[in-house]
Amino acid sequence: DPVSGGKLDLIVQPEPPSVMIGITTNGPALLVGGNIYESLLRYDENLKPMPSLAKSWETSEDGLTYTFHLQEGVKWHDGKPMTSADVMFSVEDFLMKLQPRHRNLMSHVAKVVAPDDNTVVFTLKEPFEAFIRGFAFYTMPIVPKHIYEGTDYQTNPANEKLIGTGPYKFAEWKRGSYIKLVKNEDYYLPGKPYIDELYYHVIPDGASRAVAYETGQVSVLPGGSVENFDIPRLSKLANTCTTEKGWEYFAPLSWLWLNNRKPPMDNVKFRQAVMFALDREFAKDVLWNGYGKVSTGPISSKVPFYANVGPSYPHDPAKAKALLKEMGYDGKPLKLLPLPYGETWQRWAEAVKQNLADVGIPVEIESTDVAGWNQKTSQWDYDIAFTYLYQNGDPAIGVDRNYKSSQIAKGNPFNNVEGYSNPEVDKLFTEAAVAFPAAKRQELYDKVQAKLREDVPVAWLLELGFPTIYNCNVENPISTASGLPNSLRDAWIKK
Amino acid sequence: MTEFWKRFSKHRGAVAGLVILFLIVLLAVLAPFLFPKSPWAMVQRPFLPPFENATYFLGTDTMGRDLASGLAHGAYVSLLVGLVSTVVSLLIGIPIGALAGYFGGIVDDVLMRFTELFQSVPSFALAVVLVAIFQPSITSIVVAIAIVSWPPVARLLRGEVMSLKSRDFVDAAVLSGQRSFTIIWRQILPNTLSPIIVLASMMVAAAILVESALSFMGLGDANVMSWGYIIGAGRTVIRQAWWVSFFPGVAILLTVLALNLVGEGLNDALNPRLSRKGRQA
Amino acid sequence: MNTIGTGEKPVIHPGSLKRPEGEPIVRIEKLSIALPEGADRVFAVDRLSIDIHPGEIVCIVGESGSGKSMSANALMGLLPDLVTVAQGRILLGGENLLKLSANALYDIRGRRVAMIFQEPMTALNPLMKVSAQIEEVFEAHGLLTTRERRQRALDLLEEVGLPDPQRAARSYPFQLSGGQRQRVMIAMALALEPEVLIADEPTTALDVTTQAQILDLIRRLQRTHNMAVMFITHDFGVVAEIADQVTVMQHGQVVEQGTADEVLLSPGHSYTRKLIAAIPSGMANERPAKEKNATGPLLHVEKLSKTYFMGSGLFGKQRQVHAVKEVSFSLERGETLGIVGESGSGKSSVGRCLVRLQDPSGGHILLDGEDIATLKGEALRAMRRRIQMVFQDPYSSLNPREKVGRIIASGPIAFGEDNAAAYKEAERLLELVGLDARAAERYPHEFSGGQRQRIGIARALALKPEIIVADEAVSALDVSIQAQVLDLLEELKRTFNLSLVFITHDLRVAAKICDRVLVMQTGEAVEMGSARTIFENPQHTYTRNLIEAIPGRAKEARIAALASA
Amino acid sequence: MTRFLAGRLVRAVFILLVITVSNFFLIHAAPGDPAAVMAGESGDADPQFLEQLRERFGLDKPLYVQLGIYVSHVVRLDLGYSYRQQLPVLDLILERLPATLLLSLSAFAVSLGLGILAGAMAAARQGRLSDTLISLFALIFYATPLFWLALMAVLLFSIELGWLPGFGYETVGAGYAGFARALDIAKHLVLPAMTLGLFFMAVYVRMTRASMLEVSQMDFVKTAKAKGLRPRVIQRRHVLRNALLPVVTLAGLQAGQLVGGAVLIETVFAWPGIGRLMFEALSQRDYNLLLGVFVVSAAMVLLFNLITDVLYRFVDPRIRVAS
Ligand SMILES: Nc1ncnc2c1ncn2[C@@H]1O[C@H](COP(=O)(O)OP(=O)(O)OP(=O)(O)O)[C@@H](O)[C@H]1O
Ligand SMILES: Nc1ncnc2c1ncn2[C@@H]1O[C@H](COP(=O)(O)OP(=O)(O)OP(=O)(O)O)[C@@H](O)[C@H]1O
Ligand SMILES: [Mg+2]
Ligand SMILES: [Mg+2]
Ligand code: NI
Repeated sequence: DPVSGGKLDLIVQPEPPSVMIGITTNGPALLVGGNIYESLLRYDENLKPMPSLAKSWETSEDGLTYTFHLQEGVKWHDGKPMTSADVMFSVEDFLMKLQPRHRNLMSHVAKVVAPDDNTVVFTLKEPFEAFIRGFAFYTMPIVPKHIYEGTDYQTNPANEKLIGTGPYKFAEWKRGSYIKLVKNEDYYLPGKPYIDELYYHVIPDGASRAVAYETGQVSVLPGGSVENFDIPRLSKLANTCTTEKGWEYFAPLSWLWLNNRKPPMDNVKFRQAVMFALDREFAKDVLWNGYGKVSTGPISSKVPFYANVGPSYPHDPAKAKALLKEMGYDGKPLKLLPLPYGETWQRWAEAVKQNLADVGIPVEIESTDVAGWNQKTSQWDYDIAFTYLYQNGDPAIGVDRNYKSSQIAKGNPFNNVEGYSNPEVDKLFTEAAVAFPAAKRQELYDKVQAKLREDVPVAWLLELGFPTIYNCNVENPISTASGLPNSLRDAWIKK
Repeated sequence: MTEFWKRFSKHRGAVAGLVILFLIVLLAVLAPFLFPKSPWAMVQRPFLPPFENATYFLGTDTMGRDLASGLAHGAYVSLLVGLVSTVVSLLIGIPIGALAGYFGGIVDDVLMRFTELFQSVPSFALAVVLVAIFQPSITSIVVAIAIVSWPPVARLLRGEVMSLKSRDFVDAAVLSGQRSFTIIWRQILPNTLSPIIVLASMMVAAAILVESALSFMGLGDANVMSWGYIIGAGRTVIRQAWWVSFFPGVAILLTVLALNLVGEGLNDALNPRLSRKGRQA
Repeated sequence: MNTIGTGEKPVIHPGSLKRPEGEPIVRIEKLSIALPEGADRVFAVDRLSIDIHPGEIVCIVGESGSGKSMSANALMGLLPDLVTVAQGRILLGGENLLKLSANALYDIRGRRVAMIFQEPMTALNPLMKVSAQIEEVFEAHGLLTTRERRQRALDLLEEVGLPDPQRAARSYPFQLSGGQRQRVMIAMALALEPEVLIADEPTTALDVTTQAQILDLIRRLQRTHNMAVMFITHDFGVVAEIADQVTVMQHGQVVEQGTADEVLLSPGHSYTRKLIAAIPSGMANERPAKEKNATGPLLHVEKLSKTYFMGSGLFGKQRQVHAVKEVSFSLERGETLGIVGESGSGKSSVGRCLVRLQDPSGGHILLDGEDIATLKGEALRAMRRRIQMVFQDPYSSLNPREKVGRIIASGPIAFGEDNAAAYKEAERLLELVGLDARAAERYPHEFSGGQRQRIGIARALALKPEIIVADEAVSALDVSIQAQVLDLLEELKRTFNLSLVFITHDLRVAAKICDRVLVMQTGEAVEMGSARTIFENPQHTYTRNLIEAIPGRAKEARIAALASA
Repeated sequence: MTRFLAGRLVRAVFILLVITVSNFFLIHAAPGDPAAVMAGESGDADPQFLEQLRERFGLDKPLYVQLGIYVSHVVRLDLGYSYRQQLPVLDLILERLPATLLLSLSAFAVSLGLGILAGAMAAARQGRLSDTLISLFALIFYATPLFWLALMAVLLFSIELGWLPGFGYETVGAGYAGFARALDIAKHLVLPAMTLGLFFMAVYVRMTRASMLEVSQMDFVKTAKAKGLRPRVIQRRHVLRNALLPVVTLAGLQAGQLVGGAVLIETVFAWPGIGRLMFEALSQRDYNLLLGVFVVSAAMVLLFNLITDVLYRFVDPRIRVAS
């Protein structure tokens, strides 16, 4: 049975600029901030909604009205009660100003009302089946109205002394060293959370992070915090548990952007040749140590509406060469932009370079740092570039943005950066998003997946697996599709 | 010259250093013949331990690339980085130091303040920033190393030139109607050769180390195989495959050691303590 | 340098064998000191035998490199690394020093045998106060308390005649002048009243007046403390001044030994004779006065001043040194003008202003009526070929990295002559100064000091100047070589009808070659006249002091008389 | 002395100003800006979001206006606000500075102390085996890439032997205070300081050795021998003291460099110092923070140079009296 007490040491990597997840939504910020802020719902590993700040909810038959009933007795960390007013403020004001993802979601919403302190009702313009998956802790964190209303949200001092409703309260941040959270004694679920203190250690070097785990200074290594090469060794250590769970909502999918605007990437045969040239099994087995899965197409197999339809691309250099010959590729050298996220990605770029060289595509790796990568990709200044994106629980939220021609816009790397433009795909995606009910959506998504797999606007690589490594004394560290970030409220430490 | 060699060869360490250096240069030059395949080619299973497979006797790295091939091709790049960056920093440092030392006064003041400017920023930090800003490539790495390592050259040269300037043979050259630049070029610079050579040998060594450190910080050029790259890449797997970072580590160690020994030998050979010093003012 | 002895037997005068009283305190027997491999000869010192009795000053003379210092070092047990004693004995009061343990040697050094070195500038630790350095001697031998040591140090400084002992004790070496430092060295050597004092050219680096004082001091102290002194010098004047016994060395071997009178007055060995003959007489020859040029003097210097500014920088205090104060003189065509004076009197400053290596602070330098004191740029460069300079130090005045031919030819080349012609001319000049034409292909370090000085002269001649300024051009050379170079200058002067400005602190040299002499003291010209009048009838007291300070003048007169007989 | 100090101060201020301006342009020459980085990290962005960020960071203004604003702040000793961390740059730096100073000064002490000791020993035993061994060991520490050495040290002392913590500044959450805390920090300090120190030690070993050998050829050493002093005393009092002058000069240059130059060690040992802060600021294009770190570390370099000069005057009477 769960017992209370103890302290838990984790890694946060890299150190986030802030953990106010209403403003800063990068991975490390979520890992910490997800314990402080909550949204209306959580999702299980099949992306089924579960209660969070909302105790229960109903959807109308026509798929237009969503009614949420809030938990009772929820208090902010400063003791003030949390009510539907806070939800209204967050949804209509705070997040609208600060979160592009939220703005996107709200474009489907006609109005939001709060009939009483414990109820919030969303009315949509048209049916949008994905809507129910838009209430994750980081897409719609609920922030306190009484703290933020009428202030400059960005510079509000509360961004440093965080006030949320979550199971843990912010205690201390020693920059460069650690962030400390403590148990929220007034949490609305009696008995929870179990652990007294959480320490998120900042250790910039991957090898040192592994050492930290080995020496017991840290007992949880969240996914991605050690180099993949270390995982087999660490997972063999005594009393060590490993799980790949907790990434279902994010469903990170990696691919190579092929700049469709430029020759030879504008030629579908070339793009197909690239797919055949890539040895993705090798990447999975050697670089990712068997974690993850070779991707079949634009939608991750963890995400609803995934379907294995259309042409597939096994490693086949001969076919690649034949395609290149067929299209008359001139052997012009191309630039490859790796993702500057550490050794594994670096190695992967080298492997891809080698794969392409093997079929006669000379490639030069263009090293850069995170800022450079952002600059180059968002300005479309690349030939081939690595990336990976979260799919955020639904193709309508996290997938179509990468392929619709309306999403071609210079300036940010989370849209149709490859410059793929196909009216047929546009239409299918647009219809699929608002089709109702789910079966209808599935049909449309099947079609679009087949079409995209034929067209290969980008070269899909792997559905990434980021195993979490932890001391087996830690029970239940992962309880949702978002894993450690959302949250440690159910975790406890065996005595 | 023969006397020089005699004295140099007395220094046993220096001779050993020279031999090691020669072998490394040979390895670098012969790399394309010894290992015709690209060092990036994935040729065997990953993490093949050394001395198990005769063809890949040093084993393979994380991706099954031949370590021996990497070392040989890396020798070329590492030496190149060391040499070119040293030459470039000499090209910056020598004129600045020589002009400052020779002309003195305002010229000296201006040039030395300029030098101080570069010395006031921690050099490795500056190198990191430069490489990040100009984006990692072998050129930017060489340039960055050169930019952070010229100030000591300038300072050394300024001191040497100032002391040489007061020597009578420089006065004699002035009297014989030679112009300032001729004097600097013909009378002064040749006499600063020995301290420069000694310093340069150390700088080559330092540059190789800085390149490897930059690689470690993720600022290496991913298109060229250098020792720094291998060691940086191997470091993350040091627990599983010690050999990946061990062999390039040893290679760097040997090279730097050799360069230092040669530098020391040069120092001894060029500043003979045995020979009686001429009376000097 | 020269070819080794002609097989001539060493001359041992009876005076070196019949010594007055009892046992010698130091007896060196057949001492040979081996040099490391690759040195210029096998033995630095070859079968040297010397006795030194208490109360006796034994001088060792010989040209540079003859092994004088090595002998002294051996006696101290301080031979350089790699240099070893090959055979022989060194007895101190009957005890063989070569057989002693290191510890026993430490006890002897400073206590029974003390030493003074040539270079007062570098022989003291720059970071320690003078007093502490003297106190150390007592400390080294575990004598006295700290307080007593301090007192003794003061007493010693007083004894060696430092003007303000209290201040000197608190000073760092760099705050003292050369003469003062040498006195500190002597104080240190005398601290424990050693039985034997070794003085290795203790006055060579000092100017005449200071030299005279130091010699005086050593002799006085030697008498009062009844010390045995081994005195090393290459200056026969000094020998004449203080020696009881003399040992002449050449190439590590003794060539002559005897009492001072025996060696100086009746030298038996040709080498000794050569050394003695080379001593400038100190008597100025009468020279015909140069006829005055109708167009006025070649060079006319008017109220020349030079002030140095030091310790400047944005915020530092400025210090001024008035090195030359309103000096005026003129120089006729074909005339030699000597400039003499003690160290620091401004001689070099005048010379450097004349050739415009320095900018004068005031006054005019008229060359054929044109003021060259303020010339700049190309005009200055064009003037340079008319006035050239020969430098003091034959080692530092030649670029070690240039071949001799290039060194000489670079002047003409700089003035536009074509390379081949310039090199041809250089070879001719080399022959003219008595070197082989093939010397052009060699580097300076392959030549001896005298030869290098010839190269320097050839360089100065290359531009066919009208005036040559020679700043201490022979001071660094051994006497025998000095004479050769002086002769060469004299001859060239005549051949080319050159005018010469000859700067020296050695009055005997000045007397030998100058037509007229200018005497300088602290930047001012105190006296000027024909060489003869200056030496025989000096007007200014300063000039008189200078002449008086020339060591061994009395004896020298006799030697000179004998030599000319 | 006051004049000297005032002169140096004026010069330092001038240099700092030039550094500020030139680094400003240098940093802005880098591709990308903090807004793009933050957008990139958030995993989602639209033009409005980027616009907001740029406006907030003042990046929408022309570059020269930004420079003017920055310089006018710096002269008032205000290093500005970190775009990213939403905290004053000065606070961020001051928070990290003690750790850096602690690390670099102890490394400095280790390198200088051991370096001089070993160098003096080698010089005294010139040509013998111990001389060769000392020189060789020093060289090996110097020639081994620092990060490699660091990891080896961690593997040995913290994983295999378990003697010392492998990273971090102190034991997090242990709640130590007072002496216990100091001891805890000291334990954490050992590995990074030693690694860094041993690397720099080589330079001092060589320099001390060479300088001692040179000084021991000097005349005054012969004088000291002639006094009958024992070799040990000569080495210590006469040779070493004089030989240390060039070492002091170099040490001064290096002490300053260490402050911002320990990026590698701080990264490997997770030491919360400003070297790492700089690197992070760099990769996040946190302009103000990066510039701030530069200004502060340049100030440190200048400060240490000044200290050396003062020290040098103290050690060498010739310079002291001359001014
Ligand atoms: N440290 C040394 N190592 C090797 N050879 C030396 C060393 N010092 C001197 N010599 C050689 O020993 C010989 C004698 O030198 P020494 O110093 O005794 O001459 P010196 O008569 O004192 O000359 P000087 O008048 O120039 O002082 C010379 O041939 C010289 O080259
Ligand atoms: N470059 C200089 N800067 C400052 N002071 C100088 C400089 N050169 C010479 N002096 C000073 O000027 C004075 C005259 O020096 P100068 O060299 O002309 O004397 P000198 O008669 O040639 O002496 P010596 O016989 O020692 O060569 C001395 O007090 C000297 O210290
Ligand atoms: Mg001598
Ligand atoms: Mg002079
Ligand atoms: Ni000779």
